[in-house]
This record gives sequence, structure tokens and C-alpha cells, in this order.
Amino acid sequence: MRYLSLSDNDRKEMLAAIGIGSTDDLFGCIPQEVRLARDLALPGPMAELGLVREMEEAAARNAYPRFLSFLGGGAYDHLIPTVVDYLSSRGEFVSPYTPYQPEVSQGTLQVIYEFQTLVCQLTGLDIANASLYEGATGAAEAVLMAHRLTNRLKVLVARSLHPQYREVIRTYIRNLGLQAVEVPFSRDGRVDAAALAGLLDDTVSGIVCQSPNFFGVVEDVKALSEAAHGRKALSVVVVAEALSMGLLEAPGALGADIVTGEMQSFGLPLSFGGPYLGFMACRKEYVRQLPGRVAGQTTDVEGRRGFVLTLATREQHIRREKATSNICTNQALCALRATIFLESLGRPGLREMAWQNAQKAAYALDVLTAVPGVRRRFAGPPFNEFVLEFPKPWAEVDAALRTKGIVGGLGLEGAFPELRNSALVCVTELKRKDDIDRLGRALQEALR
Amino acid sequence: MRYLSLSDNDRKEMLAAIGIGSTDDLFGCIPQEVRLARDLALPGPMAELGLVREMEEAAARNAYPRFLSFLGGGAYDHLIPTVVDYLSSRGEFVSPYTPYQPEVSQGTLQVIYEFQTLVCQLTGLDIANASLYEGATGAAEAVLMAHRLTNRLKVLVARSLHPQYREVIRTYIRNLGLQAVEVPFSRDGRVDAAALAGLLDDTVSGIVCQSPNFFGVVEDVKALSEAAHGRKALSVVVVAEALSMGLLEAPGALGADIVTGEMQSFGLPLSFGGPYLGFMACRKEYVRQLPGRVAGQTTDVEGRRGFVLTLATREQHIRREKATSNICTNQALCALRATIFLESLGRPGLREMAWQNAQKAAYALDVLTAVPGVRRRFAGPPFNEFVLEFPKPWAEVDAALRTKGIVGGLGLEGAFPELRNSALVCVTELKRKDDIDRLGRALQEALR
Amino acid sequence: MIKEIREPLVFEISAPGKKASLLPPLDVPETKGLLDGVALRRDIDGFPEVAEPEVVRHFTRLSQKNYCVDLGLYPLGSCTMKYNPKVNERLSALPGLAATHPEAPVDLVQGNLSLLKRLEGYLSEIAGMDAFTLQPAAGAHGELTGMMIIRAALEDRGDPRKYVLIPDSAHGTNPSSAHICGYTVKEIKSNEDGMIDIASLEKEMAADVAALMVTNPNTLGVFESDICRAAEIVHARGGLVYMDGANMNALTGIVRPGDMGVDVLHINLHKTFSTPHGGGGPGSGPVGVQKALAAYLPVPVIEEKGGRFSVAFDRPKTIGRVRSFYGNFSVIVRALCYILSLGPKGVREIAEYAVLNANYIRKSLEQDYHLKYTASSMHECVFSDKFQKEHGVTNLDIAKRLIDYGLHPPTMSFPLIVHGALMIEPTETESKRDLDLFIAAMKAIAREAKEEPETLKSAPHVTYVRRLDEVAAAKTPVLRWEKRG
Amino acid sequence: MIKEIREPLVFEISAPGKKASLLPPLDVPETKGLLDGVALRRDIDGFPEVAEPEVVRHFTRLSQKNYCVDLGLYPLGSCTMKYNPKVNERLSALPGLAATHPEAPVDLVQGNLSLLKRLEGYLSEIAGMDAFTLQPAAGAHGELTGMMIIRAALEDRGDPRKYVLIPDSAHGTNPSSAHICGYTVKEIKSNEDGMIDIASLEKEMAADVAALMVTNPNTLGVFESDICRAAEIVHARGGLVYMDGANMNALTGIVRPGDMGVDVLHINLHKTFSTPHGGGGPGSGPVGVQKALAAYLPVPVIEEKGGRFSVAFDRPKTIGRVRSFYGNFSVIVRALCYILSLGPKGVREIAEYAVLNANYIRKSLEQDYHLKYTASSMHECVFSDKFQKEHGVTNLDIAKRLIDYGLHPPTMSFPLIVHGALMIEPTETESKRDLDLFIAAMKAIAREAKEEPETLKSAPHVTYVRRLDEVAAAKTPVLRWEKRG
Ligand SMILES: Cc1ncc(COP(=O)(O)O)c(C=O)c1O
Ligand SMILES: Cc1ncc(COP(=O)(O)O)c(C=O)c1O
Repeated sequence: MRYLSLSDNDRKEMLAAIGIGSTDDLFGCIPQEVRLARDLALPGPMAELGLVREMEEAAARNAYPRFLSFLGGGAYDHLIPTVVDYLSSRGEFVSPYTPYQPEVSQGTLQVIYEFQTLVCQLTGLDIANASLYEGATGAAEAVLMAHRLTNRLKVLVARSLHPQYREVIRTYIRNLGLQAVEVPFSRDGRVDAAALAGLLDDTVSGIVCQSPNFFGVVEDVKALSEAAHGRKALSVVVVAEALSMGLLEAPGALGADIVTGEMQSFGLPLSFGGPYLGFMACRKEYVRQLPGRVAGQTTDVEGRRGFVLTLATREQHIRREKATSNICTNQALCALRATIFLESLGRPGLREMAWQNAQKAAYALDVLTAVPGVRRRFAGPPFNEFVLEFPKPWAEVDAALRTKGIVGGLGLEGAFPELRNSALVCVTELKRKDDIDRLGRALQEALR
Repeated sequence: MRYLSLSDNDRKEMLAAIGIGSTDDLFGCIPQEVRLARDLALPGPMAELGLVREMEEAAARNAYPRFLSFLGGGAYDHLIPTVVDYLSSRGEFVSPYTPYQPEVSQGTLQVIYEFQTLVCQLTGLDIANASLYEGATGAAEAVLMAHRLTNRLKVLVARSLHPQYREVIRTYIRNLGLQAVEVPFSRDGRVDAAALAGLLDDTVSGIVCQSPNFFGVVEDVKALSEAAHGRKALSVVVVAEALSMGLLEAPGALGADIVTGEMQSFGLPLSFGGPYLGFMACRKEYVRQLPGRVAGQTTDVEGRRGFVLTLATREQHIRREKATSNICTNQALCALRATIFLESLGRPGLREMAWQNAQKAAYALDVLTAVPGVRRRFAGPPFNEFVLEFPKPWAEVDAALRTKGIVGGLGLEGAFPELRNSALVCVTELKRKDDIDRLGRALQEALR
Repeated sequence: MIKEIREPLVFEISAPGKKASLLPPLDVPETKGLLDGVALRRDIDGFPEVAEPEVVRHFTRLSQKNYCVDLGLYPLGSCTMKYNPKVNERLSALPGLAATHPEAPVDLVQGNLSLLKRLEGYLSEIAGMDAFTLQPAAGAHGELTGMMIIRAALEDRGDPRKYVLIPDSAHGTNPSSAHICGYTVKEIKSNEDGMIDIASLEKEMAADVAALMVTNPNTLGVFESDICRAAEIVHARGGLVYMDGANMNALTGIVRPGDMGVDVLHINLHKTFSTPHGGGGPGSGPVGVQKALAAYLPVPVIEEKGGRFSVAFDRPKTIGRVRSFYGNFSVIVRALCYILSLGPKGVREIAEYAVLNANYIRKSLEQDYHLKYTASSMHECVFSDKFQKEHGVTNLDIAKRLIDYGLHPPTMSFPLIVHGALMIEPTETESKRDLDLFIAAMKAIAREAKEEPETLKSAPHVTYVRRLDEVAAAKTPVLRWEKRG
Repeated sequence: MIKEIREPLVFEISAPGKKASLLPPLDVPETKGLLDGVALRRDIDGFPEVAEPEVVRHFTRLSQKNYCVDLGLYPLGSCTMKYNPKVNERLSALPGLAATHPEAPVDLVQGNLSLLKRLEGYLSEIAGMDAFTLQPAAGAHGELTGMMIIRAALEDRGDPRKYVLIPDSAHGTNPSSAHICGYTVKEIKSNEDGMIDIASLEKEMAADVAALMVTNPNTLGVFESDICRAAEIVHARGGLVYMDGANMNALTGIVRPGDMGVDVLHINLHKTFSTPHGGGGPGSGPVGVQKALAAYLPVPVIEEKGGRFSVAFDRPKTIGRVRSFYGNFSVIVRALCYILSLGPKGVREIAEYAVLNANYIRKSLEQDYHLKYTASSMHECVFSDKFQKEHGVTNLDIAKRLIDYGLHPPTMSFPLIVHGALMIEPTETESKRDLDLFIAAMKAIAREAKEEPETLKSAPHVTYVRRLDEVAAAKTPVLRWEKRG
């Protein structure tokens, strides 16, 4: 076996020490009749060179990286500073377990503590956890948390929330007697205030909206939060494009009680959808209902500052079925990457990156809506993505762009049958003016 | 300035502490009239993303990596195990200086000690240094060392030594009153024994041969060493393809007194020729004449084993103009890579790699000499490269192969006018059967 | 005498004027009045401003305050801390994989889909199951997914039922996952061998019980030898068997859960298949099912036809989505690489050497530490501090003292059925030298417990921090840095 | 109380049966009787056989026994230990660069040649020279190359001459390089300010003197303010001026050697231009010359015509080749990246902040340590142990004690003209916090020298090894591991 560190002689000595003749003797406790009497039907073993070639060939079968792409919709292509890859690949960060032994885990623990602080600063809330799996389960956890906090069974979910997040909420609550009611969006792409008013009552645990929402439109978080609070419901804000918090007012400052979502934008590669970085922040009075691990500050026997995992009574190791969540392994290494990313950018760098996203999206919106037949679907203010409507089905437009080496956006008809001939177009700081202009020209040709 | 770690306030405080108003005041000691009164004419500053794009574009302007190449001749394309890059990029290895303070440099020092041992084991000699710049200067240092050891002014240098190495020897000795005389090669590509006998006399400090030599032919090191010793001259063996030592008898075991050369094959990328890894090993009685740093074992005040740089009296810090060499900074990080490479492969892995090289070269020789008109130039036994002779000028053959995406070998006419229509072809373990067959077909077409 | 430098929080070294230079200037015409009417933030209070050299030092220094597998034995029981191959790190980050967007048209990501499909197939073969989903992000997420599948299937049969049976030795995520799935947990007691008590199972397995959640080998490292009988009992009463596959490292190539009556299981790729734990994640907890349950798997489901891969969403019986996109893709790629590197013989050797190493430790320490359950051990063994308690020394003290010896402690206080537990799992990639260092340290500590118990109680002694006040941390939680003044 | 694990030599953990798996099986028909008649080796006695997990642990553990710039201030005077940007590491390893063979046809490596040409140009601009070669592998190699150029030029004029003048403060490589170039060295004494004594120069600069080798700022960190006058004297007598540019970090963008009468100089990319030192190398020591000397540069010379790059060998006056191929290419790429990242203003700021930081340290420690030469400091300052000697404490003791404070010592015992030297160079990338930590430690040590000198003499105290017996190491050299028995 590759990676076996025992010599021939080691194995002999160990078998002798145990007092057996071969490793087969170790499995006597397994009933003979169920034991596998054949070799597994697996390929390999592959030597390193063979494996490298195999995986490089698989990667080469992905044509996508050779395309100019404007996909967003919950996964964003942003600059990753070199130091993120460099530092996060250190074995001391990659290869430890969860920091259960704080004396030999201060590196990981201090990083978590810094991460929690950064999340609080960005969201404008009091406390944050050490991470959740990703944005969609974060939203589902927030719904469960709102339920626990209010003891109410109904939750209002904006239809402009990422459709996959909505699906995951549905999956999570369906066995628990909870109900999710969808709040439609209005013509400007934001939550329909009138419809919301009609749905909101004292049985509602919370309102879940996303801002910028799935259409890239910035919601009026303040108004939504006030509406929720008017019924003693919680305002849950999902942020799927965490970079927006570099420019937009913190949701917490606008009344959000729980902010959750996805921080993939902070130093994580697209990597076909994972691993990403769920996060959650909330007001401090909700701390005992917060799901997931948290690190806290304390002192050692000599009075020196140190960090530990704390408030474990919320977790399954102690509370078992009464835990606030079943999450155990989280996304620690992704949180480390986000921490390095944010500390590398710093305040001015984060603002600059967010600002460039908004500027480039605004430019792209100008360029693309100048193409005859292309219409901006929603008037609401965009951050770095927006919905365009075309004079023909997106599938046709998409196909035409693809022949020019471009993936122009994400078609919306599947998830939103009401949005015919539409696509979501995302523009980040990595798109150059040339790229945007190229899309404009290609679109013009595609629609000719 | 990017990478400046001083805040605005830090700078103010520091200027105040020094008692000056601005950094300009720091340069008062430089006569005004010579100071640069303008900005330097340099591009930049470039932000990280701009720099990355700039360098990626430069890299893309190199077509070479898209070719199937059979170049060798002193620089070899071998497998680099992933752990070599991974471990050697750790900041603790990359960012220290020469280990002048052994108490905080035991990592580097133990690695050097292991490297020296590995070099001794491979070369079959008693002691080795911590590295030299690269193979050619290694050969030149060996010539100077042979002169110091024998006090003789003439050295015999095989014409089958890498031509660049010969040139560097010439550059190094020309100001020192030493003389290098070339020993021709015979029809089998090895040193011409008769010619050698004619040139060898008591004024000769040493015979410098390369094995496998520049033509890929394994020399009879034993016979050459015996010849040298017969005149109390030294046998200096240059190994430019260090991998050969995994299969061939150690030069030291065949009588070599000094073995020097290039270890780029051990985990260093081709990288357009550098940084590479010169090495030198010799019999222990020559230790005081060995150039370059060496690490040695000792104990600390508590009796624990530790390592230090030692025998510094050979070096310029102490000996100044009497030093055995002027070398100070060497190739430590490259030696680290070689050490990781060799320890990763281990004895069986190194042998296997060397054996596959020889096997693949033998197969390639069969395939290529089966092409009508192609002749093997030298009958001597090859390791992983060999010289072919074509029925037309290499420039024409080369051009034809290039249109098929192949760099077929290294033309020899420039360095060896006597080898018309010839090229040196190298085949390492990274060439697949398909690659070799493809070269065969392409050659057939090129010669049609 | 020693003046160690304490690493500050980044916020404490932050100051205006220190900045990175990452982005070139904006290259499109600037739009004025951008985001007019939207609430923009003026500042991010306390947000760090540091220079790149400081960032590099900060994290390099912090990293050195961690113990890790790359430094030595990390014998956390149940956690399977094995060597994480570096080539898998590199391959999972290949630009051709890492740069793919999860919403990319399927035609443009055939490579990715082929890798996912391959791993599903290999895991099915290894676990003896018919179908796999790779979506769950970790073990607990797998449990939840698996229990949802069970619930959906039972619901389909007419009644989701009410209870789930879980042995008292189970990991805390099992009851928690069952609970989030809408079930009430009934604990079943282990027998004197630490195994499921078949008699209690017979008794508890009523018509309102949906499933038995079993871990095999269980958290004592003991193979549940009556697993087939247990499955029969559960199946006979219309229930299903869920297996927590966290301990698959003991079984690969030796026996397949699917061949022992297991209906659903999850596997932790971050344990059995060598993907790194990263200080707490990310993981990946694929769920395998028998044919009859395949229809309930979460969407999307990857399908293959004639070498072309597509993604199916329209699966009427699916439990739905359990997360966004396709799972922790780069973790999945690493696990696939591990399997390909090992091949059939190597995958079997995972179990062989994991069990050999555990038994070598057990045998070597049997005289020194108490073994509550003496049934034969598989990939881990669980000692207790019973002998040392006589001298007032607890498993915590033993654990902390191991740190002084340059080693990582075993898992403590789990499973709950062993008081003062020390749960030791070495894994198959350890060298005998590292095993022997651990054994020698444990023996020395056993001696010290008798001769100088105070040394243990005050351990560790030279770490960057010594024992931390966890009670205070929980009592007055300080969960973030805050600007003073 | 602490049982630290000692890291064995790899040879001590080697054993048959542990192996890597790197190569697929041979895929060509096996040739029998391969290398018939050639002496093949049976074995490599003692050669290691270890498994990959052991290799990873071995080097990870060893790495942690090093101090490095990534961990903190590394104030080695004359060594310019600045931050090594990580992006430069990454870019210099781009596959499109790293995979290029040095013998590749020039048409296929136009990218490489363009990078080389660009750096030659930028260095010429920064140093005020007319042409550069990037071939020398390090500073000393640059000195040798540069002195060979001088010799060749003088030879061309009819007489290579005999002597080279070198100040007593020079680095040891200067005399050594001059010697290998066939010259005899004459030392010139420094004056009371630590500078070249113009009167002695006048005296020594005879018709048989080929060159003056000068370091500026010199190794005291003092700018040779009479440099122009010195150059005049040398030139007037038919000699040439060589400048050791190791200390260029004090000058970039402020003043150019070429504008001060320097004919030839080398620059250390591994100092001034941030390429990492790697524990001792690789470096790169480009040599710049004035127009009149360009014909003597080593081959190959890169030429550009209409955007196409080619390589010239046919240069009749060249000194020849000084090494194989084109120089330490990936080091060169890193330096180029540094210059591009900084731009004209940033390159000037190198000098500004390097000098600011050095003066801040000097000012802060002036009361505590003796400053033999009080001329104003540029990028470094040289204290001595004179005050501490009164208490029996030497610069060695001070250095070792700094290690206890978690810091790296300054350069010691160099330059030779300062007895008990402590040569401190912080560089421009340091933070004030790290400077202050160093200053505080140095002040504390100055106090300790008076109050508890023994603590210093026995330092360091908690390192992996404490003071090592260097005398024994040199007396009975043990330079390699050997198999016992
Ligand atoms: C037996 C057992 N089950 C389940 C889990 C939970 O797995 P995860 O942490 O991946 O969610 C663990 C992890 O510690 C475990 O040991
Ligand atoms: C002043 C001075 N000159 C020359 C050198 C030699 O440079 P290198 O070590 O790169 O050969 C050094 C390096 O320490 C130096 O400090």
C-alpha cells in the first residue's frame, strides 16, 4: 500500500508482539459468512505519475475554464491573493483535527476567533459562529433557529432567495411540522411589500430575504426588518455574495437579527460548488440558540490569553438530540482562507474590490442593454449581477454565445418559469473592459 | 510601496524618534551632485492581479512547453514528486539565511548533513560539500582543486565533457596560468585511450571526464582513473546526469578522486537553466582543499547531537584571498529539494527511475534507428541519451519535426563541427511509448 | 528566563496606511451615483489594515502553535487522523477543476461529472451498496440525509413511524440528526461486551420504530458481531438499518456493510479516505443506499449514458436538495485520488494495517491502562483512567501530559459508556517509530501517575498556553474582539 | 520535565519494505542485456528507504527547527533579509516558465528572453550602468565575473596589471574573487570614520594596480562620501572601479553607482530585490558595466531586434562563459516581479524605509551599545560589545541571548574592523512592532549583561539544541552519516 510506513520487519515484530501470525487473524471477530471473499472491483493502484496524468486528463475534459464566463448566482469568481493559497496550505493548518485540545491548537483557535470577529464586523452583528457547511444549509439553520427562538411554525421566505436555498429550507423543515410560505417579488425585483404585509402575522417566526438577492438586486433590508419586528418576528438576512458587505450597509445595522449565507467569495475557488463557507451571525441574546461551533477567549493558569471552543452545551457531544444543530465537522479550513483573504485585503482593499464589482456590473449593464432587443429585467439597484431579458429563448442566445467561447449567464426559466427569455449575468473585478465589450459584441451578433 | 509594514503614524513616530522631519534627511551624507534628481524610468507599480497577468502573458509567449521535446544535454526533464514542491516551499526553508546561528537553524543544517551523506553514497566517495552553483562551475572548481592538490599546471579535459563546462573551465583558469588540454573521443564516443596516453605525463594535475558523457555514453571510469593514478594525477569525474548514479557503479568505486557535476535531475525544474545544483565529493584526505560550505556533526552543551557549518578556515570569511573558493551563497534550497527527492524515491525508487530511463532510451534507439537513413553515431553504451546521425543537416530535420510539434533533440554542429548532421536525443521516464513512437513516425516523414 | 513573543490579534496590529495592492485601477468608465438610494456603509468598524508581510508572519506564527498529522501521531479515536497525501491536495486544486463554476453547462464540465460518477461507483463497491450521493458536507450531514431517506421511504409505505433506536455508545450526532429528521430517540444499552444487546433490541424494536442507527465497528472499536441478526430483527418489524460509517477504516475490503443488512450508510471521506480535516473541516459524508431506496436520494443525481454525463433533478421521490450544488467537490476529488492510488489490494490494506496498529498499541498498553471492554479491537481501542484514578489522576491529566511529550492526546470522554475514556486510533499510515514513541510516553505517564501525580495535574508545562479556563470561557463568553474605548 | 522528541537522521529510520510509488510500470518492451559490459551498481550502501508520510513528517519537523523571515525580524547585517513576496514564488514557478529547457530553440522561448532582457534594462536604469549580464549565480560569482571583465579590458589595453585594492572593511569574498582572477590583493585601511582613506588610496593607487573594489555603503552601513574622488584617483592612474553592490538596498532610486564613477558592479538579487535566501541560496549576482566594458561581458548575450529576441555567442572580446545556460532564471524572474510590483516610486522607497528603519534602531540603542563609527548610518548600523565586555559579555553571548527572546541575532564579527561587532540591518519591509520587539530585547539584554551576565553566557536556553561545540566539529570533522557495524 502506498503511504504504508511499516517496514517488512516492523510488521513481523508487531504481529509477534500481538501474538498472531498474520493480519488476517485480526479479523476473527467478523463472521466468516459476511466477509468479502474476493478482491474489490476497483482500478489501480496508480503510481503518482499515473494518477497525475489521469486527473489532468479529467480536468482537460472540462471545457469550461477555456470559456469567458459571466456566471454567478451563488458562486463567484474573485481574485484570490497568492498568500491565501500559500498560507492555508501549510500542514499545520491543513492536517489537524477540530481543536479539542486547545493547548496545541491555538493557531486554529485564534484564527476562528478572528474569523468570528470579521463576520461580526461585516454583518454588523454581535456574535458569529465558526462556520456552517455552506449558504443553503445556513439559511435552513437560520429558519430552524428562528423557530426555536419564537416557537412559531411558519416562516416567510422571499421568492428572490436563491432557489437552491429555498429548496434546502424545504428539505430541512418538512419533517418538523414547519411551514415555509413564499413571498413574491415585485416588478423591481425586490420583495413585494404589499404581498408581504398580507402574509405577515403573529404566527410567523421570521422573514427570510436575501440581499443582494438572487437577481442581484439590493433589498430594502431596513423596511423588511421593521416589518418583521412589527410582528415580533425575526429578520433573517441571507448574504450569498459576501463581498457586497464591503460596500453596502451592514445588514445588522439595518435591523437584521440573524445574518447567514455564503462566504465563498472570500478566497475560495469555485471548485464546482464546494467546499464553500457557510456563516452565521446574530444578536448576542440569541447565543444559546446559535448552531455550530464557537471559539471564545479565556486565560490559562498563568493568566495568559488563550482561546477555546466554548458553549459546547449547545452541541451534540453534550446535548445529543437537544443540540441546536447536528453539525459537527464544519468548514474550518475555508474559514481560515476567508480570514487570510480579508486580512490581506484590509478595509481599503475590500471596499475597492466591492466597488470595482459594482462599477464593472454597472458598465456591463450599460453595454449589454445597449444591444438592440436586450432589456434590463428589474429596475432595483444591482451589486455585481443583474437579470437581462432577451427577444428569444435563453437557450438560443446561450448556444450562440457558446460558439464564441462565452458562457454569458445563468438561464432563469428552470427555477423561475415566470422569467422567460431571461438570464442572470454576473460581472466581478476579474472581468476586464475587453471581456465585457466582447460579450456585448457577441450578444449583438447572437441577436442579429 | 507594496510590502511596506509601517503605518502613517509609525512613520511619523519613527522620524520623531530619530529627530528628523522626513526620510530625505536620512540621505544627507550623499553628495547632492550625484543624487538622482528624477524618478527612475521603470514601469509599475503593478498590483498583484496586473503582475500575474503580465507574467502569465510572458509565459504564454514561450511555445516550448507545448512541444513534445527530447532535449537533454545537461538539463533533464524528470518527474518531481509532489512532496518536493510542497515541503521545499515552506517558509521555514525558503526564508532563512545561511545557517550561521546553528541553534535556530537545525532544520537547514540537518538537511545539509543528509544531503552530504546522500552525495557520498551516490558518488561512492568519503565527503561532500553543501552544494556549488551548478555543474559547469563545479567542474571548474574541481580543476582548481586538482591544481592545488598536485601543484601541477596542466589538466586534461575530455572533449566529450559538456562543451559549456569546458568553456567555463577555460574562463576560470585563464587568469591563473593553468592550461587545459583537450582529449579527443574515439569512434565509440568515449575518451580516446591512445590519445590520452600520449597526452598524459607528470605535469598533469588530473583527467577530467564526464560519465555518462555529453553524448550520453558511459565512459570507462575505471580505466581513466587508473591511467591518471599511474601518473599521480587525479581522476576527476563529472556527472551531469546525476540520475545515472542510481544504476551505474559509483564513480568513487571505480577510482574517481573527485566527483562533481549537476544534480538538477533530482527534483529541480528545468526552469530555463537555473537555479540548478552543483555538487562535489572527494576522498577525505582532500577535505582541506574542498571548496564551498560543509556541515558537520557535533554536540551541544547538554551532549545532544547537533549540526554546524564547519571547516570555515577553508572559506573567505576567514581565509579571504587564500580561501579554497570564493563561493559564499550556494544553492541550499536546491540541495533541500534534491534531498527530499532522493528520500522520497528511496533506494528502490531511484533505481527504478534510472532503469526506466535506460530502458526507454534503448527502446527509442531501436525505434529511431529503424527509420531509414538514421544512424547511431556512437557505439558506446548509452544511459538516457544518444547521438543520431541523419542523412541531411539537423537544421532541416529539426524544422520538419517542429512543424509536427516536436523538438527532437539538440543539434551538435555548433559545439562539435566534426559531428555533422547529428543531434543528441534524450529520453527520460516521462516519455511514454506513444511519445517515442510519435517521434519515430515524425522522423520518418521528415526524412522522406 | 524565556521571553516568548505572544502573537497579537490582527486587530491589535492594524493601523491606517498599511495596505495590500491587489487590484489594478478600474478599467471601465466610472459610473457616478452608483447604487444611488441604497444604504452604503461608511466604514467597517475595527476592520483590520495590515501589510502583506505582517499577514504572512501572523499566520506562519499561528500555524506553528498547532499540532498536526504532518508533525506526528494524532491518535484521536473515531477521527481517523491519517496521512493526507500531498499529491491529492495538488490534484484537487488543478486549475481545470478548481476554476469550474457549479452552474456551468453540463457539456462544459464532463470531466467533473465523470469524477463524481466514478467515486459513487467505487464507494458503492467498497460499501456493498447500490447507489451513492456525494452531496453531504460531512458525517452529520450524511446522517441527516440518510435518515431523511429512511423517513421518506417509510412515509411512502404509509407511515414514517416515530422512533429511532440508537445505542448508548453512539456519537452525539446520531441522536441529533435523527431528531432534526423529526424522530424521537430511544437509547439502547450496550451489553457487557460493549455491543448492542440483542435482547433489548428485540424488545425495543416495535412497529413504531423507524430505524436502528448503528456504528460498526462501534465507538469502542468493537465489531458488532451480531449485526446480521440485528438487521434481521429490524427488517422483520418493518424498520430499516442505518449505519454510521465513521469507522469504515476497519472494514475496507474486508467486509461490506451492504452485505450485513445495512440499508443506508454514510462514509466520512475525511476519515476513511484521507482527506484532510483542516482543523475542523471541510469534510464530505457521502450516503449509500440499497436499490430500493435509490429513488429517495437527494437531487441533483448524476446520470451517464454512452459516456456522456448529465444531471437529473426530476426525481419524484427525492427528499429534495440537502445543500447547494454538488457537494464538497474538491474533497471528493481527493478521496477518489486516494482510492486510485491504493487500488483493490491497497484499500484492503487500509483496514489491515489500521487494525494491526491499533492492536499493537492495545497489546503494548494493556498492563498500564484499564480496558473496560475486552472484546477484540478493530481500528481503535478504548482505555480508561481507572488505574490512574487511584492516584487522583484523570484522563484529562493523562491527555495534557502527553502534550509535554510532544504528542497529541487521544479522544477523551467518549464513548460515554466508558468513564474516563482514552480512545486511541492510530490509522494505517503510522510508522512503528511513531507508535513506539506514543507507547513509551503512555507507559512513562502511567509511571508518573503513581510517582509524581502532580506533574500530570499541572500539565502541560511548556506549551504556548497552559491549561485554559474553559469554565470561565463558557460562563462569560467573549466570542469576538472589540475595539476598546 | 519535558521530553522533547529528537528528529533522527533519515538514515536512522530507513528500513527495507518502505517505498514510494511514483512511476507507472515500464511501458516499452524491456531490452535485455541493457548496458551490457558497463559496471552497474549492486546497491547504494545505506541509502534511505522511507515511506512518504515519514518524509513529510521529517521535513515538516525539521523546518520548524529553523528561524526565518516569515517568522520575524532577521536583522543580519549585509544580508538584507527582507520579506520574500509569495506571489513572486508562484509566478517564477509558472509552468510556462518552469518547464522550459535551456537549450530550447530561441523561437520557442521568446517569453523567457523578453523577461531577461527587461530585467537587464531595469537594473541598468537603477544602477546607472549601460549593460548587464544576469548570469552570475550569486554575489561572489558576480565579483569574479566583474573582475574578469576588468582584467580582460586591461589586458586588451596591454597589461592586466597585478594588484587590486580592497578596503579592510570588505567582505571576504572580495579578496577571494580578486585572487581567483589572478590578482594580488592589497588591503587599504579605513580612516577614523570607517571610510576609505583617500590619502592611502592616493598612495597605493600605482600603475600596477588594476582596480579598486569598494562596497558602498560600506559594511559599516556608511556611505563612502568620497567615492567620486576615489574613482577619479583610480581612473587617473588607469585603473577601474569595481563596486560590490551588496548594499544597494540603501541606494535604490536615491543615487546610482554609475553616476559616481563605478565601472563595474554586481547586485545581489537575493538581497536588494527580495528573492529568498533559501537557507543559503540560490542567489543571483548580475553584473553591470559601463559601455566601454560591455564587449567583455560573458556569453551568451541576449539581443533584441524588432521585438524578436536572439542569443549571441560570437563576441570576440567576451571573457567567455562563467556558468552553463542563462543564469538562475527563476531567481531573476522573482526580482523582476519585485521591481514591477514596486514601480519607480516604490523602488526609491526601498532605500527610504530601509534607511529609516536602520536609523530608528540605531537611535533607540545608541545609549545601550557602543558605536565605534559614528558617521551617519544608511541601511544598517554596526554596534559593538564594548560596553558589555566590561561585564565579560561578548557579542556572541548577546546574539545567543536574543534567540531566547524569540529573535534572530545580527551579523557578528564582521566587518573585521569592528571588534565584537553586532551588525544590524532591518530592511524596509519590517513593521514597527517587530522593530520595537527587537529594540526592547536588545535593551533588556544590555541590562542583563550588567545584572546577570551568566544568563547571557549560557544562552540560548530552550532551543532544540543549545550552544554547540564548534571547535570539536572542526577538529574531528564528521561530515556524513555512516552505517554502524
Ligand atoms: C462515530 C462518528 N459519527 C459521526 C461523526 C460526525 O461526523 P462529522 O464530524 O463529519 O459530521 C463522527 C465525527 O467525529 C464520529 O466519530
Ligand atoms: C558585502 C557583501 N559582499 C559580497 C557578498 C557575497 O554575496 P553572495 O553570498 O551572494 O556570494 C556578501 C554576502 O554575504 C556581502 O554581504
